Amino acid sequence: MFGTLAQELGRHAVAVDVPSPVTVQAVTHALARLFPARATLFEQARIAINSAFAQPDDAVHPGDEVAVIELVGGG
Amino acid sequence: MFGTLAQELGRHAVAVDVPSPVTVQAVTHALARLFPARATLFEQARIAINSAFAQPDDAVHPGDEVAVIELVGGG
Amino acid sequence: MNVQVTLSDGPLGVSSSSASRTVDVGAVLVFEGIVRADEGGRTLRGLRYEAYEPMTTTMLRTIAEQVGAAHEALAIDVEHSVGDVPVGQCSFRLTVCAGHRKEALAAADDFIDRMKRDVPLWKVPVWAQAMENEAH
Amino acid sequence: MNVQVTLSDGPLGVSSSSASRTVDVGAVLVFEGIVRADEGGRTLRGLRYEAYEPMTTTMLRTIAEQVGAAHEALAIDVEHSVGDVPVGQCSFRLTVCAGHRKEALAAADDFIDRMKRDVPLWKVPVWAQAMENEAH
Repeated sequence: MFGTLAQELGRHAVAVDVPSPVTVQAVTHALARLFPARATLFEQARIAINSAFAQPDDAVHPGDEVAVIELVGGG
Repeated sequence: MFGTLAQELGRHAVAVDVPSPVTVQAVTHALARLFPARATLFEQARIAINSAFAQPDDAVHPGDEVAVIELVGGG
Repeated sequence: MNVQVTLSDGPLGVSSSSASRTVDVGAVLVFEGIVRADEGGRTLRGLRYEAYEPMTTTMLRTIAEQVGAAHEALAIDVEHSVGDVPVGQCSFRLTVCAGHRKEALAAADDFIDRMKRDVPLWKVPVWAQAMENEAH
Repeated sequence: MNVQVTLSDGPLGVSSSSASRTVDVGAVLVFEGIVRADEGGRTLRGLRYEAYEPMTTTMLRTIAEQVGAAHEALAIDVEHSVGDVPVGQCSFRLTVCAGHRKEALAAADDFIDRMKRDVPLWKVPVWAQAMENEAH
């Protein structure tokens, strides 16, 4: 997590328990439960796995880096 | 006259005889007769009197500078 | 809004724009027009620009003021060449300072449209081969 | 088409763009984003930019290539700050070389739209008065 979202939640990284097989959607669900005040954001968040945008059904493997690409805005 | 038009006609300035009272339209008609190959251009030309765009009915007085602002294109 | 208009002889050098960068400026757009070699299939050596002063400067200033006000620009600088500009050299530079990007881009687009339509500035091609016309 | 992407720490200095000016370039557009003091009525001291490398650079490059191809740009240079950029300083510079003005303006507009939507780049406000929030 990055930017104002990381600032708001007080952390850049978080560990969540997800039953296997692990998908992108399972990770966003778990994040939504962990941060209920931001549940909608996480449910709709765009997720990158190993630096590439991923789809909700994509599998997450051990060692993968999962990033929440939300609230962006360069420039 | 300026630019490629002046180049084509071989001159920047030209004298035309126009019956008084002299209007912008009378000048463009006279130019159209003088340069029949470019009659349409002169008939439809935008004319400036003393560095300001003028209307067809505007009067032209002795000593006024009349300019044909056509085929422009800066940049 | 601050407007500056400068006509100068020959190609424009590096930007000398001193467009005011106040605390409200969030976007600075610099557009440069460069003389291209190809003009309808024939090869240019350059363009010769003719102005009709003082009308040219007056019109550039008027259009900058109108376009700037319409798009809430904070400053517009216009620099344009007169005389000969060789291929590859800069003949026109527009600098727009605005609060945001959309205003700066829209102001630049509108300004150039109006300049090409209404400003007494003419370009006369200078061909690479002056004799080409006769050889055809 | 030639694409260059550079992320650098802190404010961007004067343009170091070496966007190739080939004989076909008739329009060079430089857009600079400047950090503004006012953000929703509160006063900023600056912005802190966060990137997520290598994805940030990869996405900037991909978008530049796609937008450049769509608008027939000849070269696109992207420079963006990471870390702290004070108010009044440049955090983003886009240089587009194209054959004509319309292509350059359209490419710049599209690029910035897509950057703001899809590129992992975050800005975190650094307020002028850190205590302001508590005082209200």
